[in-house]
Amino acid sequence: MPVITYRDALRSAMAEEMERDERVILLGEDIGVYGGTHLVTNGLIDQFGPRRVIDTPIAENGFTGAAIGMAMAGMRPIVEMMTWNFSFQAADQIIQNAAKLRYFSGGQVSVPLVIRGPNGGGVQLSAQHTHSLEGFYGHFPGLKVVSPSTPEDVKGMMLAAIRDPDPVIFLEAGALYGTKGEVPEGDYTVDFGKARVAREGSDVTLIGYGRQVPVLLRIAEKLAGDKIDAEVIDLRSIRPFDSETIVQSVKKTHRAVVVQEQWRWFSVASEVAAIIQEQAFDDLDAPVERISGAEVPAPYARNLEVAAFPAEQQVIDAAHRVLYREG
Amino acid sequence: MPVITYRDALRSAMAEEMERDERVILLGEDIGVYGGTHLVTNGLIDQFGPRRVIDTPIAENGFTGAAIGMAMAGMRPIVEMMTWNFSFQAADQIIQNAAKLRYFSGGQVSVPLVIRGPNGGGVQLSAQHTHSLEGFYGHFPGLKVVSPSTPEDVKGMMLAAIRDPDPVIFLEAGALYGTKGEVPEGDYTVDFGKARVAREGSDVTLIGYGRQVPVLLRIAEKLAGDKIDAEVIDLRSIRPFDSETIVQSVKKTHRAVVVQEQWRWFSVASEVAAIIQEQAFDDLDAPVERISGAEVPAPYARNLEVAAFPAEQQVIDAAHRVLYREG
Amino acid sequence: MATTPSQGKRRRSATEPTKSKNGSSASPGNRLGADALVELYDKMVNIRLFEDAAQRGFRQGKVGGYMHVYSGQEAVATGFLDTYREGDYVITAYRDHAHVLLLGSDPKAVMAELYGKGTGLVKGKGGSMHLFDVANGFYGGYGIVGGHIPLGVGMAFGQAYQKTGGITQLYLGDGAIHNGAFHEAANLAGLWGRDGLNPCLFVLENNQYGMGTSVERATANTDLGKKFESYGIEHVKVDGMDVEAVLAVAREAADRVRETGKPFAVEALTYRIMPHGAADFLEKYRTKEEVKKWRERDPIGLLEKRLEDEGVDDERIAAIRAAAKATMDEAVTFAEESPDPDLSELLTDVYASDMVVQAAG
Amino acid sequence: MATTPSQGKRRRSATEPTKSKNGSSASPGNRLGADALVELYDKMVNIRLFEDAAQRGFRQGKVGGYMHVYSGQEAVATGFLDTYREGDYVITAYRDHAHVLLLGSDPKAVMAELYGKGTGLVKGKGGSMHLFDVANGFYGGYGIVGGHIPLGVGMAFGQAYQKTGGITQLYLGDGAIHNGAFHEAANLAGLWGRDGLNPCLFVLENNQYGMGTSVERATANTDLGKKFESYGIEHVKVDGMDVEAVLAVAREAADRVRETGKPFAVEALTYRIMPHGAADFLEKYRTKEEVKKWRERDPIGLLEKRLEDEGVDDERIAAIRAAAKATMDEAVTFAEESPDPDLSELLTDVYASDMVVQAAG
Ligand SMILES: Cc1ncc(C[n+]2csc(CCOP(=O)(O)OP(=O)(O)O)c2C)c(N)n1
Ligand SMILES: Cc1ncc(C[n+]2csc(CCOP(=O)(O)OP(=O)(O)O)c2C)c(N)n1
Ligand SMILES: [Mg+2]
Ligand SMILES: [Mg+2]
Repeated sequence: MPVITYRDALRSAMAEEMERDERVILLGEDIGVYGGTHLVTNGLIDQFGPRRVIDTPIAENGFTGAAIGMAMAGMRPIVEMMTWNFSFQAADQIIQNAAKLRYFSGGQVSVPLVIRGPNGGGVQLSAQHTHSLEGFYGHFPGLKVVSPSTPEDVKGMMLAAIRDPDPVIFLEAGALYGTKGEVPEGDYTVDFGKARVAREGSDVTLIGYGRQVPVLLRIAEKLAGDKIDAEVIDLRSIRPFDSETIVQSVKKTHRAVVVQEQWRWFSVASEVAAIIQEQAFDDLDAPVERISGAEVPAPYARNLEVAAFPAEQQVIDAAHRVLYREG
Repeated sequence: MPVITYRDALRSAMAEEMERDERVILLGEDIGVYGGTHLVTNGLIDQFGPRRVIDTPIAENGFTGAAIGMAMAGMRPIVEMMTWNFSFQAADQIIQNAAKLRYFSGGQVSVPLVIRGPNGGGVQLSAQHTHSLEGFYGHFPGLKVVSPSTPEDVKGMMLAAIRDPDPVIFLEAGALYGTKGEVPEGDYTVDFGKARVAREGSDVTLIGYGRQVPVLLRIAEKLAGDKIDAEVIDLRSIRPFDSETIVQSVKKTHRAVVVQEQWRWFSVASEVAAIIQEQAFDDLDAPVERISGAEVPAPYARNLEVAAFPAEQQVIDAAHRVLYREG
Repeated sequence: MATTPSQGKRRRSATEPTKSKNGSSASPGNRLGADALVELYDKMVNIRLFEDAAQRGFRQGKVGGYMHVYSGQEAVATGFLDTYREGDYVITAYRDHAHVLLLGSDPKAVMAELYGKGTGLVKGKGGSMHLFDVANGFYGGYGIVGGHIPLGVGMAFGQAYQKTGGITQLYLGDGAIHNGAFHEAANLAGLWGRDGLNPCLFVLENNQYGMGTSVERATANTDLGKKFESYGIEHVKVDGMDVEAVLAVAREAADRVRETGKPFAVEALTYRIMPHGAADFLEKYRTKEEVKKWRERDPIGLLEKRLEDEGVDDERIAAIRAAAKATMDEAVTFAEESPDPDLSELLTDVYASDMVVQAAG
Repeated sequence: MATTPSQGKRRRSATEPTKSKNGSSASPGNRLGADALVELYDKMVNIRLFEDAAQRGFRQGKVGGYMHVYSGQEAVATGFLDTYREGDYVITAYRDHAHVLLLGSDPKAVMAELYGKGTGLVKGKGGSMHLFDVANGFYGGYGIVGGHIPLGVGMAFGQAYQKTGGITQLYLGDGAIHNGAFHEAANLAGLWGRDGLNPCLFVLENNQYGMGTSVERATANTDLGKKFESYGIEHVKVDGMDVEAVLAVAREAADRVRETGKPFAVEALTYRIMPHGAADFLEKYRTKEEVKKWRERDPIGLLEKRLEDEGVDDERIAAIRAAAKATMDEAVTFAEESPDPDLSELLTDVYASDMVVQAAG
């Protein structure tokens, strides 16, 4: 299988589907002439022209809403949020219209829309440009929310997202755009709602998504050095959510640590812990541990920023705690 | 103590503080001449004039942002969201500015702002007008989020909110505006971050907030008939959150049921369950049960709407389940 | 009235399209013959009587939630939707009963929706604020002020991009124009229109109040139509109480949007003679005198005078009213006798797929 | 340069305020004498050299995150902030280095902030996009396009309501004007200004691009200043490369806002001769020729010609440049040698109270 970057996998998914389906168009800020601030759409305007790769003014609420209207009119728009930090300006359109239209129209209207862009912290982007919004959008029925971590998944899930009859919040791990991985040739999709066991193990289950997954795999190797055999689960999909894979794993390992960059309160990790104690109560040998970012807006200074994100050592310590071992 | 409605308690808190402090002003849609769609501000424009009770155009993002600016300029504005359903249009101002300004200004700026309005479902308001946003806003550091359930608390917490140097998301239980209760004479505040034991009990802990609290008290009475002595906890404050009161209670009862109108995924109930299993793991005799609304946008038809909200019987059954008793 | 689109077409071909230059207000050239007037009258009376019935239902507690009637504004939607062609889209806010009826929805199904019944237009799931009849071109029915405006602009883009030949009629209120969603969407419409990619007809229904806030109290520049100039969108004004004037402007505007693929805006000055919503009892924000003054310009009353001038006799008018009343009585009976939605409906229409959706509990 | 507000005031009283009728562009009457010009030159050169140093820091990896320099636009902020009076507020977006320096912040503290050091203007917590110096009237420094506009309007309301006599200078870009936040906030400004409750001076810095999107590609109506008319806000345009013209318009505009309590808008046509952000390498959206053409109108170059005309000799100019260079070298050294923020700073400034804030983990 060819080895390509997460970024190129994303671009090829969009380009291939645009070749196949005239109804697919892209819109967003500086995705065309500029080439895309993260170069995900770079070159697509040359390939498909400005009618299908549309540079918009800085009006997230307006162009997201317009894209919903395009979807209602039978198109399959893909909106780029230059970064998800700007999506708060589009929250009304995403939550009040995209998520609910099918329901309050009694099923008369479909919104086959993908909203995509980088999510999660970068390097020193500071408070307004650092958010992980999985739980924020995952809360709302009517939306689908995914957060792929590998080139293979990001391509297969993007193809699934474009073909999905419902709105998909596509949260890319911006920090992984440059990472490489094998990607199958040709057309394939990765279904939503299925978590991935990224590493099998028997002693403890490490759960994460997006940017955390490669970190957890690295941590699992370190734990192996301490004779701890960790299973690593990549959630992949936040809504629909795959409780079963997690519960099965915990029934095997009896211990779980959930890791997220996101803030702790009312978050994905909260939900994971709640589900595990609900569905694997008698199998749990220790409380589910949550490792989250500091409860602060992201600071600019690098040393503060590093301290604001979860650290590998914190995860390692948590793994030891749930195993009642000394670190 | 005088007995007044939740609505009047709110109004008197604002009126009294406006008397005391020139810097306090109100702004929002139709809060003045119209009298307020829920009559919370009714009459205040006659008392304080249009300079302090300001009717705004339909521009939630604009007037919420303007109120943040007023707060930065030393005022103490109170914004009415006619209903919190409209706050998605103001999400960018609330989350990106109000919550973070103190931090990214290195402590140079304060935002003493209250944003208040009815939250939670009404009767047949349907999909776009039915949201419970405790977890949605509670996720963000820099905000304080409260959800009082009694006239006494709503007045004391409103006075605390107006005097708070930080932005407060004041989620009123719209369904309780007309309910009456005793309210202390004179000036008093109810601090944030302290849950209230609304009923003492020893067998099971029922946890809720806002509109659910009177329901839980009614349920506790019914359970008493089944010889189940339920403790009822009113969270009152979502951020800061009082884990201690909950954990203490569960250490006594060994069982907990969390009830919310809100959707289940990534919600307040998720957090409560996560906290209890973290901090009272060995004391729990059964998984924490979560009772939430159906995972659908709110339907219009009354029979569907009733089915979409948590039912008393569901809570009663859950209480029996955690006690391993037949319903 | 149960106007079917086909009837709609027949009717339109009947009335002679009269071009009045630059769509400015009613000139004698706009005047219609008796039969055309009678037809418009029929529609407007049907809307008015529907709204009266809906309000009775609300007062009886049979209609729930928020409900906003169109009484007083009938001439606007009646005139504009007379230009509707199959393939066109229509979208508005929550004051939507008239629009969907004019597009041919069965008053029975619309009333049943207000009653929250399973036979309702959207199966009882949406209610008054969320009427939809996609088969007849009606795309809702939205409760968040400003929120539907970007949708309409996007729908118009979709029509042009897919070369369907259709246009979108996008209705908005005088209160909605101050919302950021309007600014962003109108700017996109103007921008995309340069390439013929936005056949969007903005119909600004200026009924002079946003809930209790008058235009003067909502903006320092009360010439609302002029705000479209910021986006390079041409616009005209029309007397929204004179259905013939509206019709003339609507025809010209719709043709122009269809031909150019560019957006165009019409500000219709009108007035709601009823409260903002069924729960707006006090109306402290306007005087009885003001309402009375405007009731004298009630579009139905004005049209009756015209019918007189055209020598339409009272029997014919009485017959129309009687028929409309019968239609509404029938609609109410149907709504009352219809069953509640099946409880299984609660969990459907969240997703297209058979994704599992959790019940409460 | 370390201009203190008091120096600022002395300087202003020195230069004769010349009223040019309705603030229209530079007329001979706007022309200043040698000393005043030299002072402006000093400021502009300091900004330019600060930005050059900042970019070196970025290229060396010592400045992180997003950084946007002001090079090419110096005449705008320099002219407008010359009218600053104690009690005024100033707010802008992320292209904020110049504004805070002109208000008197120490270049050392500003550079240290860019370097993310504990000695930074906001303790290393905000970085380039979030500079604040409240003591000097600077209220940030915002990263979300459009997001700061409502804040500025609210601050101006606060000044008028509390009768402080101050005004708010609110800077925004040509890209931000299409954002809904602008529409809503400008409408509030116009509305509140009717009662003298909005002394807000909008400074529209039209540098002709929003990132890579030219004004023509962002709106069908490219007369951006005119958009203020929708809100009943008067406006003028000025050549943003001619600091004397800017100063004249700024004085008149600021006085008028101060006197009336009404908002006023100035569109300054300018150009950023550098990339949008320090990470914008390709600049596919504009030609080298275009940049070259505009560099010929570099405001500092134009001002040097004026200094020549006024007979200011090269030594004096060289001395200013040397001093500015020294100031920036000093600032860089200070930034480089400053310590990182103390880790305890991570958890402070989230709330005023001593509310417990959780660390990561
Ligand atoms: C974003 C938002 N804010 C507030 C409301 C409450 N609200 C419902 S209708 C209305 C007035 C709208 O006025 P206008 O646009 O003129 O329409 P009209 O009711 O006159 O037809 C308001 C403020 C809402 N639905 N959405
Ligand atoms: C809401 C939002 N969308 C997108 C961005 C990304 N972005 C940062 S600067 C910029 C261009 C702004 O242009 P303009 O207002 O003209 O200011 P200039 O950079 O020219 O000074 C964009 C799109 C953002 N910061 N906020
Ligand atoms: Mg109106
Ligand atoms: Mg610009």
